Amino acid sequence: MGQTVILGVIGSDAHVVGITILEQALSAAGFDVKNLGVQTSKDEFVSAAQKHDTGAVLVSSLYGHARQDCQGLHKQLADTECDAVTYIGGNLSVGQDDWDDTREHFRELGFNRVFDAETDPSAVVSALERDLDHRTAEPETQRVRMNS
Amino acid sequence: MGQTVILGVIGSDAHVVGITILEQALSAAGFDVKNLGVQTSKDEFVSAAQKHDTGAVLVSSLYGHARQDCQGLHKQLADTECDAVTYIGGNLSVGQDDWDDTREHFRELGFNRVFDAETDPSAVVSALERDLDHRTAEPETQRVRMNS
Amino acid sequence: MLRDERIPDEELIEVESALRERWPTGADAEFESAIAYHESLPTTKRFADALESADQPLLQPRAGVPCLDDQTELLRYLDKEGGADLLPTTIDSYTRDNEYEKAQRGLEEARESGEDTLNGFPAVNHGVEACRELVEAVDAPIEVRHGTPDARLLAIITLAGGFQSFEGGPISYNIPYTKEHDLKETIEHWQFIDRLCGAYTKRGVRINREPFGPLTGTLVPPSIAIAVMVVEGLLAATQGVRSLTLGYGQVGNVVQDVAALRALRELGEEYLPNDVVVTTVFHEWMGGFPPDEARANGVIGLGGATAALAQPDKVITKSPQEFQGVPTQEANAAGLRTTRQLIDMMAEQEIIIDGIDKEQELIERTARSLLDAVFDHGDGDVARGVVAAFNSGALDVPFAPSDSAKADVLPARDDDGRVRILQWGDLAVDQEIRDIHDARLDERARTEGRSRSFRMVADDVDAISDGKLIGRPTASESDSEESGRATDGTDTIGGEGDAD
Amino acid sequence: MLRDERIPDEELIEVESALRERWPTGADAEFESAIAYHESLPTTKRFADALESADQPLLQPRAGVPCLDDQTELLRYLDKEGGADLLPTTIDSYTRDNEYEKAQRGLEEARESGEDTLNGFPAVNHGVEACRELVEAVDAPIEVRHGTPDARLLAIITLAGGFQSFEGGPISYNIPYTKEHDLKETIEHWQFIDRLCGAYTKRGVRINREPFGPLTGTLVPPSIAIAVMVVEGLLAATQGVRSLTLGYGQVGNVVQDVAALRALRELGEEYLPNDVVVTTVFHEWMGGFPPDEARANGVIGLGGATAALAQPDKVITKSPQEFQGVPTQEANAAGLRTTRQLIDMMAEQEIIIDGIDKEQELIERTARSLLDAVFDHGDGDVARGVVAAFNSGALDVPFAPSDSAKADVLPARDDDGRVRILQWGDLAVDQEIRDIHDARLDERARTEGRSRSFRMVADDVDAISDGKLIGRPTASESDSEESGRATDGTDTIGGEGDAD
Repeated sequence: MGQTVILGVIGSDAHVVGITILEQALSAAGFDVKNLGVQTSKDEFVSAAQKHDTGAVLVSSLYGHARQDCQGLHKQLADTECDAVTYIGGNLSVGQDDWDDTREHFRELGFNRVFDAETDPSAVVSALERDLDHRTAEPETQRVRMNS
Repeated sequence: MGQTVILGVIGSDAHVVGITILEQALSAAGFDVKNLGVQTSKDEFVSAAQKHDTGAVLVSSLYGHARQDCQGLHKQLADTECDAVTYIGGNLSVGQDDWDDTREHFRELGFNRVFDAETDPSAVVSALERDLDHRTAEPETQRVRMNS
Repeated sequence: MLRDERIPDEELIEVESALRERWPTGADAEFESAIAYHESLPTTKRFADALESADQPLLQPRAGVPCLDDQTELLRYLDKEGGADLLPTTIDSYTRDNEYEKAQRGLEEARESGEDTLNGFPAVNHGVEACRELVEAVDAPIEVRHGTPDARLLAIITLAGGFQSFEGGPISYNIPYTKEHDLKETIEHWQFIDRLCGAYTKRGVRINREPFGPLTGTLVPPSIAIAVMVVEGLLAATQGVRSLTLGYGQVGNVVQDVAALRALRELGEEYLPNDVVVTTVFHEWMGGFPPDEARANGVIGLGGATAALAQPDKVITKSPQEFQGVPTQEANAAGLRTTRQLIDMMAEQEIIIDGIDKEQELIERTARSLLDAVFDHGDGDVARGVVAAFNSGALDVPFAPSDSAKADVLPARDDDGRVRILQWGDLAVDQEIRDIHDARLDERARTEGRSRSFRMVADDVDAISDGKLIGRPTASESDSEESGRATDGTDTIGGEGDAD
Repeated sequence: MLRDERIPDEELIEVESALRERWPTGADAEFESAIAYHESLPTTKRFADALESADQPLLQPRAGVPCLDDQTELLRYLDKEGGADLLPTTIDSYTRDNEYEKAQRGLEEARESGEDTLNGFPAVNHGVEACRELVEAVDAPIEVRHGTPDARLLAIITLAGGFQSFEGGPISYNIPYTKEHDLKETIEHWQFIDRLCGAYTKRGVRINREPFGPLTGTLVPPSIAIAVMVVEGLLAATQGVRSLTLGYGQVGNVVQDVAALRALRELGEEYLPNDVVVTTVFHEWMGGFPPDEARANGVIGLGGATAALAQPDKVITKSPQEFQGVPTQEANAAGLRTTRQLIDMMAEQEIIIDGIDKEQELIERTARSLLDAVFDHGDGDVARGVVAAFNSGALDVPFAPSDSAKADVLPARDDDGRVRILQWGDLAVDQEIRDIHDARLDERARTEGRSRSFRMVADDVDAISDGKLIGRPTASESDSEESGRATDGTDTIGGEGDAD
């Protein structure tokens, strides 16, 4: 454990509750969390990832503009030779888009895991524990609902 | 005043609240009220009207079958040479029928006034005071809403 | 001669045999095989156990359509989408009038046309096997809900059909429901039903019985409802019923409703034998609903909140479409979920309201006075006593259509919205209690600047559907509101202006 | 240097002139003609008078669409079909970010396409005349509702445009709304706005100001909200504001909500100068809503019931479509009517709940402690004090995204559902109060058989949308519920079982 994890809400989104709780959950699980807070730009994610030699970059987005906001993020991370696993979670599309399409889209952007807004923080913690301990395991994406 | 008024709920309808209150209102206004109660047949209305030489027959119906239940009532009243004014009030049709059509229908059956379920008892009292004091006035039907 | 005594075995068997011949489906309703059938059911279908062991109020809607497959689908929907804990099967009006032939025609039409030509499920016509199919097709326990003065054959068939709860009672399904059924006869009919339930109970199949607490559903003073519930409970207990759910219909005043439910439970446990398990059911507002789903949801919200505070064992929910009659299944499920949300959000909060004890004391005192009158009228026999008490007016129900009751009592709300008695008729209540009611109604009269009169009753009957609890004089009468109203009124003749 | 002192006339005029040049519509916002315009309005449009003279809670929804005619129609609908007493005009996000050019493009697109390309009414772009058309087109008074840290130009234009109430404040529109706006600067901006309102007030046009009480809208401890409201009130009063509506967002515990609204009024009246008229506004639940209109109606029902008990001067209503974002006008009106029905049915009932005083005392004591810290941090100057107190963490808001706050405080519900503080950070609250909170949270921890932790926070944040008040461990964790769940969970990896 003890690996650094970067956490932030991308774009001009100011939804803070989710990452506040996720920060607590990750800290409690022993991760070294750098919470970049809300309204974090792509550049800020990338430079934080570089600076902390991070094991994972966790992107949160709840205001429906994640597609635009994440465009090019993985290219920039690759350019800095960052090999962190990347997760994204939240309300990832506007309106009533099909979740499978949404997940597929973000996988194609390069995210290793894609979570919806109902995800329990413990599911993220478990996934991270898995991915950071067993990097050879094939990355997966899945939908985890907390209460259904 | 002091004229006898027959009151009852026609058919197999058991809605009693309306006529209970109407009975109170008519008694308070000085009418001599014979309340036949719920589930009163046409025959019972007619024989009560005959027996009391009534000035008015007030028919209530709230379960939507008034059309069938009142069929022939005015013929029977005429046969007994009863010249009472007749009112009907309540939920007089099933579903969302147009009120004007409903009123017209009951006027054609012979009712002098037709009231909907929202009628205030005082409106019935006033109408009766008018009709029984001024029998020459042309009978009318109208819709009186209490709270709109 | 009517007596509150247990029907002997041989009489039960004899009457049952005769009744089973009244309609062909009666033949299948064989008691021994019915016992075996009930024993074969999973424990989750045991209505009495489910209700008595719950630690939160269980929710139950009303629902009945003519055909078996539609009824099955409807109940499954209310279970799955509404989250109902207990399910109903509401019986049609023809069956309530024992008109099985008309019900049969309606059922056949429904099957042919696919339309709901009956306003409920004609269980007698469906017979034992169909009832069992229904009981097996849904997960939750089901109750028979109806309104039938003589429900003997209905009971024989539905109990043999696997239902384990049966609504109604000799007073509560006579006084508010019919005009001419003789109360004495109705009591005899229900003694049979309760005796039948007792026979099942004795064999280990505890049938739950639920007298209909709301009575006429319109501003019924709690003390009257409670006295009737206790009388019906006593009559049922004599016949061997051991699971009794006493009912009460919301009046809309929170303090009075909580006090009434506590008084109901208190007096129920006090008056009924120790071997009877007493539970309570709270009916969400049974009077007129606003002709607007949003406002109706407000009424349901208050019902849910009251249930959360009073913690009855069961709540019968209403739907936002109450105003227009039978609700869609969606609206029915919505009423369940709105109620559930309120109960669940309030359940864990400790909310202690002042003055409930005092109101409860007044209710209990009045109910005791009515019960004493019943016992006195029958020289200690509650069956004969209740007939005589209704006959003399010592016990009475406001707005009762039945010829067996005087219906001289008129209720009205006081200045706080609690239901008081405006006209007492011959109700067996002493002057001290009457003075309390009178004083509270005078207080209201002063507030409104009018005298106590039936106009308050008329205004109160419509108040909730008009968006208020108390029927205060309207703005057009007191001239205190904005214009508009006056204009609307000009084409009414004999309006309020004329009448005053 | 930041000080809580009234801005001199010349500075007001100078800044105002400069701001009016930031966007072409500023030119029309001339103060003297605006005074004349306000004086020409009928008394029914006087927001402060309407609110301060009401004898029942007034209802107000939220609503804003880009085009003038649509906004007019929307407000008329909410007035007529929803029965709103006070109307809103919610401003779009671009305007909140002072991005008037983007708002202009959005407005033009909206006009061309007929679609709502902005999430509110861009009042700056519309300008003074359009605002006046809107004010004249509806009967009720209208308030500007937004969320703008630097709302100076918006205030100049909307006040000149005839609006007489303006929501927001330097803390409540900074700490919960943005990351990087400097609190000191935001305070200076709001001092200008309050000074402008004071200038209108001095000329007889009493502009109502309404700090945004719910803050982050998520389990905000009442004491923190109240301390922020008092600070914003003091800052506004210094600048000449004389009609102040302090806000509070429902937490869902009835006792705590009533206590908090009483404490808010109490401390507001105590701390603010005598010539300020203090009113209160209650926001129906601002957290996550159930994804189901029926359950959402339950949440709204509890809000209405709480409002009926607490009797705030105003209620901001929610709609049953809250979960899905901006509601249709029909749903918005439905939320108003459901709330109204509950308030009207409960309004005349005397419902006195125990323990409110005690909770109110705890809230007031904590709020006073926070206010003392603010005064101490500023050596008696509340403007400097609040910046310093947020900087040190002596004053803090849970889940605040702003860099100006530490956001170290974490709330959780206690066993009764009241919001307590789980993590204190550097909040200026003495050990005795902390011990009370800790004890209450330990009580909950015992009930749930788990330790106090952020998991309670996470569970509580979602609880109401999941149908409960308190985020208890779910059935799948405690293995106490029927099957079904387990099956649903098999295709999740890293589920709760793994994590524990």
